[in-house]
Amino acid sequence: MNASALVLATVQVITMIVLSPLLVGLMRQVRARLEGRAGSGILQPWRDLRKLFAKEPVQADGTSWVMSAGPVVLVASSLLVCVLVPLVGTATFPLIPDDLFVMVSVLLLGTVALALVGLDSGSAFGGMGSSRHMTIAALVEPTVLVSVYALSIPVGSSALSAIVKGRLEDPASVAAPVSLLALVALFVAVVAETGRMPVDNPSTHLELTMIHEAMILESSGRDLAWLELGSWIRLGALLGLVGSLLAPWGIASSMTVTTVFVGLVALVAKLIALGSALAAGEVFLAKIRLFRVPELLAGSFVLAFLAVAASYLVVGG
Amino acid sequence: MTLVQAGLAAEGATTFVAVTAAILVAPRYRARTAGAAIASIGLISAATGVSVLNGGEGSIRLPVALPTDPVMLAPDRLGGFFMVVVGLVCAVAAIYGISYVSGPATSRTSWSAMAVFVLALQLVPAAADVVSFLLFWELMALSSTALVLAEYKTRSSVRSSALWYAVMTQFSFVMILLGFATLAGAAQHTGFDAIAHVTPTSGAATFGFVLLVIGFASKAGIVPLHVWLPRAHPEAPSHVSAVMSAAMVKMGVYGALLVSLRLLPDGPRWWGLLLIALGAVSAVYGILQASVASDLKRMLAYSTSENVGLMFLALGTGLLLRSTGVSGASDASIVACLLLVAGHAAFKTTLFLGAGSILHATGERDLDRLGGLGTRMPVTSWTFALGALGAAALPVTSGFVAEWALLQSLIHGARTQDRLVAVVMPLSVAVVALTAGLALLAFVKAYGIAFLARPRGPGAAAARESGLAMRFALIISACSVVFLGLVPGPLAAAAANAAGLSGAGATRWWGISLDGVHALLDPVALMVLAICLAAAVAVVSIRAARRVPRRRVELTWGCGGVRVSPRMQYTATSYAEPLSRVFDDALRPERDIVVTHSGESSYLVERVQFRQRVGDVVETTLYRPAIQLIDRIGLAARGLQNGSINRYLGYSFAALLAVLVVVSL
Amino acid sequence: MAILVLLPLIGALLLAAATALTRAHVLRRFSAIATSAVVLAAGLGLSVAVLHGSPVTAGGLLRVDALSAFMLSVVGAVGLTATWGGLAARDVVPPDWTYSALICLFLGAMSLAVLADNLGVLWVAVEATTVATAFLVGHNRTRGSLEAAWKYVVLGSVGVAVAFLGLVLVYAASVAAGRPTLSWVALTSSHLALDPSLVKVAGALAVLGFATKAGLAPMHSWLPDAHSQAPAPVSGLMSGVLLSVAFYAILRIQAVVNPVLGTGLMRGLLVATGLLSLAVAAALIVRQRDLKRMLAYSSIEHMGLLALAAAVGGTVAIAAALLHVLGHGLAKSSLFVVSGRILVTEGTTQLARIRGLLVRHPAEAVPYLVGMAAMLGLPPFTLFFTEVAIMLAGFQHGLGWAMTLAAALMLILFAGLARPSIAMTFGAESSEPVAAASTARQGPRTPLALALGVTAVLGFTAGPLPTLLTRAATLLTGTK
Amino acid sequence: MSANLYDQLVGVSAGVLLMTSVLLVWRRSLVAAVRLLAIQGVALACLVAMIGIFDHDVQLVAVSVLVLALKGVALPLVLDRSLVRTGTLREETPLINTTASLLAVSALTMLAYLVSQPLRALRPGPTTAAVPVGICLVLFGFLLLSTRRHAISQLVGFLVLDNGIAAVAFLTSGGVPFVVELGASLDVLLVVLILRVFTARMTVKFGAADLDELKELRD
Repeated sequence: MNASALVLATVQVITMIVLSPLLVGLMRQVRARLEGRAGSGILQPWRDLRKLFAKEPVQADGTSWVMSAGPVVLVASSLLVCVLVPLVGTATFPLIPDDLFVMVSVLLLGTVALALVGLDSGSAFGGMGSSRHMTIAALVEPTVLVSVYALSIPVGSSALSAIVKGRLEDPASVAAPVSLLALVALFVAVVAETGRMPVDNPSTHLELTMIHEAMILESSGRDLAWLELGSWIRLGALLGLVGSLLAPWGIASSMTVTTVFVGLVALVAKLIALGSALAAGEVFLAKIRLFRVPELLAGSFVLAFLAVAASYLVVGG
Repeated sequence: MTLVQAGLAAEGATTFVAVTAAILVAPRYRARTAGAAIASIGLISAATGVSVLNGGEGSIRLPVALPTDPVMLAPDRLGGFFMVVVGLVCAVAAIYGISYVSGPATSRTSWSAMAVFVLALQLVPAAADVVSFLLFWELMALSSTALVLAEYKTRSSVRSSALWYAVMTQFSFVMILLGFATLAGAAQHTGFDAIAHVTPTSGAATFGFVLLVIGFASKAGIVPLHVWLPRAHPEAPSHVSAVMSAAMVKMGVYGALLVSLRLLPDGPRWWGLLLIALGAVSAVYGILQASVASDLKRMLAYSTSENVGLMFLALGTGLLLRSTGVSGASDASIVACLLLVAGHAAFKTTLFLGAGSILHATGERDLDRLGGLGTRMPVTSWTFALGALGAAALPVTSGFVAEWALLQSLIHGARTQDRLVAVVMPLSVAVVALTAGLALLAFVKAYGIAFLARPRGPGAAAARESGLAMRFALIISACSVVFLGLVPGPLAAAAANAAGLSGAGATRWWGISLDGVHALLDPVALMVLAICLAAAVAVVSIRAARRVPRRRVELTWGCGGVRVSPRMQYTATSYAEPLSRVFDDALRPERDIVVTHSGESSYLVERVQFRQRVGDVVETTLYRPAIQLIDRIGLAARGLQNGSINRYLGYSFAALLAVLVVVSL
Repeated sequence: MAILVLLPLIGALLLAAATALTRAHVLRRFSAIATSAVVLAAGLGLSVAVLHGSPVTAGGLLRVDALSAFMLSVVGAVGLTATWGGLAARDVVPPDWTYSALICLFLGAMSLAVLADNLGVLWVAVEATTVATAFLVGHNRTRGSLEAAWKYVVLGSVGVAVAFLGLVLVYAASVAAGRPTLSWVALTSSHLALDPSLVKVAGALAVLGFATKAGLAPMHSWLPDAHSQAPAPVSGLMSGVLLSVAFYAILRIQAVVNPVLGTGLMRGLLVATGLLSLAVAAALIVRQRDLKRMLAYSSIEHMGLLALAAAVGGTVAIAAALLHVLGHGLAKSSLFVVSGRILVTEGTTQLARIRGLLVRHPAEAVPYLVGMAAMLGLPPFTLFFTEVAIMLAGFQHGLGWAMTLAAALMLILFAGLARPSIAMTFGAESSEPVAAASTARQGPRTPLALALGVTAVLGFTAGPLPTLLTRAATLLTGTK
Repeated sequence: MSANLYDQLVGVSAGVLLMTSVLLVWRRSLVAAVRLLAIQGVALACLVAMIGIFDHDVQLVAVSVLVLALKGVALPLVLDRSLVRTGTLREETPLINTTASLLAVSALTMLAYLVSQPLRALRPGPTTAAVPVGICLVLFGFLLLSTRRHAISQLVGFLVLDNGIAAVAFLTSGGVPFVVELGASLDVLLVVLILRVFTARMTVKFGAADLDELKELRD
């Protein structure tokens, strides 16, 4: 089991490294087209990365090692999430629970790294971004945990792979109102966590409205590259997770070459679908005020909580 | 003479040595000798606790001048667990104190008080009957009050804080006294073993339980009885506040465990609910206050009441699930409670000692004046960072493992048809999650503002790394944070052993396994995986660094080349501002903004003043009115003694008549 | 042995007479101390004698059992603390002869009260204490002291008169029972059939009367004035032992009444007055402005607690009460002595005007703080054990509700005492320089150190003390 | 003498005691108060003497002489002297007016009878029948003490109270043991003397022995 888990992990990591910039490119392209622009093509993010790696990082006085170490940690955490989350297959390491709480805290490790980078820059904007970022992260966490908790109830385990497996074996549960509520909540949480519309505008250039961009304002060169890549991978992984929960079909529950290949294809399909859907949605949304965000999150939390309660009413007769 | 007896006796003897050293030794060497002695008290008690956990027994009977039931010291396993935790904390803090205390705190009194304090802390969990428990409890209170007062010459705020602390701690003492007295009255004996025979459903048991919970909660800093905590911790010398927060507060938790596991096991289920409610409220409120506080030690104090809240929540969950019949999960959550105890002890010690180093180096507790210490105080920075990781429950630290266990038990606890549990568990999950999230913000703020970017004040700019003993203690405690995170297995086994449960243990001796809920966690493996990935990334980035080296510039982006002064950086206050807006109703911050317009036009602003103070809502709405009421009564009561002898004779006459009427009826 | 019993009385009288006649400096300085020493020695000797044998009697009216012996030692010990601690340093002129002589008589009267086997004699002795202390309270000859003395004498003697009425009725009851006596032993002996309805009235009146001397509310009104106006050592003596002697009388009466009526009546009275005393003390300490009045009210508090202990009854509670008497006496007298010194150095006892004592006069602040810690019932001091024991016993004997109320009131008292204590001792205010003379005029430190040290270790003593206490308690409760 | 006469005489002297004390409550003149006190003392002495004679108790007769000397002569004299020194001859208005206090007196009398019920039940007889008078004296004395504002009248009240106790003592059981009796009266004498000294000091300090002056010490 362990070996296959290792294989799967490597597959998922590499896939996500390759795919997530393309996913972002795709989303940008979809937006561009919907907004009537030509767009810069799906490969643009990869080009950006190459350019950034070739550039020299510039670092202001008073900043410390955090500026250079933070991005690395962010990427590492995103990759670790890719290992933990069932994207292509459900094989797991026996001793590392792909546990909801473990997954979330690994994710938060990256969040913290990002926030510290923002603070270390020593400019007003960095602090601002980091503060907003942390506030949102703090408010998102209950939603994430409770919604996955809701999904975990029918399966009786909080391990993501187990949940996905369970849904694979019992397709009825996918369409159950419980899971729908929970998934909506989870989706909102993912949107907020990854800084997409309407919580944050990834393509803004006005400092005062920035969240994510404000934090990376002072980073440049490969630091910036890592930061971008890290957050893209995280977006990909989370979307992938939502995908596997929403439509578990095709995911490899046993480890053979074919199943893994099928799983890969399924993953790509899900990512494309979700990504374009998200991008399409973003076109029609405007960024909401920062102090309206809590309302959004509270709403999603209520959904998640309702999901839990409902699931008990279902389970408990 | 068993090992345990020897240990207890040795503690007493060492305390005597410490006190004499503190009094007799010349000031130059006082700190070293007394500190060393106190550290050894802690180590001895830790050793005693270990031997108790390994099944060692033994009791010491104290001589008392009254014909009461025997007054005994006989630690049981639970006590042993706490003796280990508390002992180690005290040892580290004492070592730290050696080079921390200079000036007022190195007085004879403070060192002797410290010794007594440490001894009392060790012996409270060793007590085997009501009287000895109360004795050492009150001794603990007295000595800690003396320590809070230690720096009375430098700050006048010490006095009011000490008063608050003294009164609140006396309040908790009285509650505990009454509670124990109720139980002892029902049992007609003061021994814990006798009290354990009281039927939990009886009225006396209920009354006693409630009183005891109130008492222990107020010592543990549970909202709304926490008001002493954010006052006493900042005023005490930092190593003392470390002991108070990491060890003394735990005595409240120990008391709660003692009552609900040993004295009154399997009580009615609302006991569990009561504990959960208390825990949840103080967890959320505590961390909210912590994340908006800008005084570093005050913030740590509030985070203490958050962590204790989680412990109470875990304990309550355990009781509730046990009464529901979900034994596996209940065992897991009680173990989680003990894991939280140990984990919190580790990282809170680190954090308070770190805060002490900052205070020592900069003379500042206010985060808004700190910054840039990371380069100036590397050791403090690293250790504080580890402590903060622990407090934020991030992998792989003691806090992470503990909260993981807690969530596991919460999630698996719900495998039941019981509606009550079905509602309580998800709510608890949400509370824990929100707490974790806010804790993240709070400690990112604390570390980021204090150690990163550029100094916001002269004190921070002039900071130097602290002394040898301090660094040593810091490193020890920081390592313990990581160690407990990486190797939780033995601790979990010890915890299960201490609580007499089977629901948890070690897997592969280092990893933790919660058999009750079929959950395994091997932090080492997780760590290895993480390191591999990080290493890969790092390699890439280093190879890139060969090609294009870093370039340093002097400016950060200031919207077009304005000279960016440190004052433009985000401060702790501004960092928490969005949050304090979101939770405006719960925190009620007082803001006042003064805008002075320039003469000509009211559109041109000349100067803007912004002040924000976040008081304690509980204090202003609960305590102030009570105090005023008592004050008013006192004022009115003066009329009783208005000096007129006729009135005084009238009192006596009235008493006489009343008595005559009574007896002749 | 009999000589040991007579020793304190004779000693007191002789020393008083000598002081009054010769008026020699040395006597004026030391006669009071000598008297207390004699009393203490006799008390300890008698305690040993009682422990190893049967009660010692002398002259029919005097009889020493464990209780008397213990109380005699208390009188001696507290007296020694107060008088020795109140001893002014050499450069001050010694007190005039009336002062010293009266203190000797005062101590003698209290010794007589605890030694007497006859309730009548006990009453006479208690009244005699009023007579002896009247001029001591009025000693300063200020307006205030005169007022305090007047109130003290009138209220005190009236109250004690009521007690006398009670005793008269007890005597009547004994006459009716066919064996006219006021002897305590005879009255408590089981084969004396006293008329219940009469004993009811008698006991109630007697307790009420002695409660006045014991400073229990609502008959306490004389106490704050007298304590605040008397010279510090006298206040110490009055608060430390005089109240306790009156309480001792109450205990004796209770032992007479309970066998006849059962515990109901006494319990009711004592609980009522005890709680009332605690309430009054709490209410008036919250906004207290004067140090000595504050100490006086704390005495009322402790007497109230003792009343509750007596109400609880049972060996543990009574033993605790007796030990409490000793601990409270030592600590309180030390505190009053310190307050006297504070008056000397600061020129006032107003709490608002005493600041930064720990910096400016550590020799006063340290004993004050230690004594106050003892007063507040903090370990390791004796009062901690006694208070805990009383509480526990109360709950075991079904007085839990009263104990709960008492605990709540004592919490308020704790706050009320802690606030001014912290305010006046701690603080950096070292504005005015320490007066050189004042340090010289502060009295000896040894007595305070001794008294407080004893209070600190007393709780942990095994051996003879517990046996003595247990025997005394069993004497009163009758239970073995 | 015959039991009948004895009953008569006891009744008469008890009546005198009661009468005098009621008058004491009524009147406000201090001079009259002292005289009434003297009469009361004499009456008490007579009572004691009669009981002594009737019971053929020589000791008690001796006691009666002592009582006469102390309560009938010595104490009133002391009071009279200090009255002359203070100079005030009338008590200005008491705290509660005369009517109210007289009503109070009647109420207190009822209470006294109620209280002394057990005694009368215990040993029916002329003396015990008169016990309520003694209790009345005690209560009236207390009433005087707590309503009168002049030092002297407080002294008077105290002595009335004391007389009451003495009366009860003699009526119930022919007096307490002699030692106690001696000590008690000695104490009373001393107390009165002390109070007289204080009264003198007061008149020196405040110019009058008015107790309203004594309101310095308060919280």
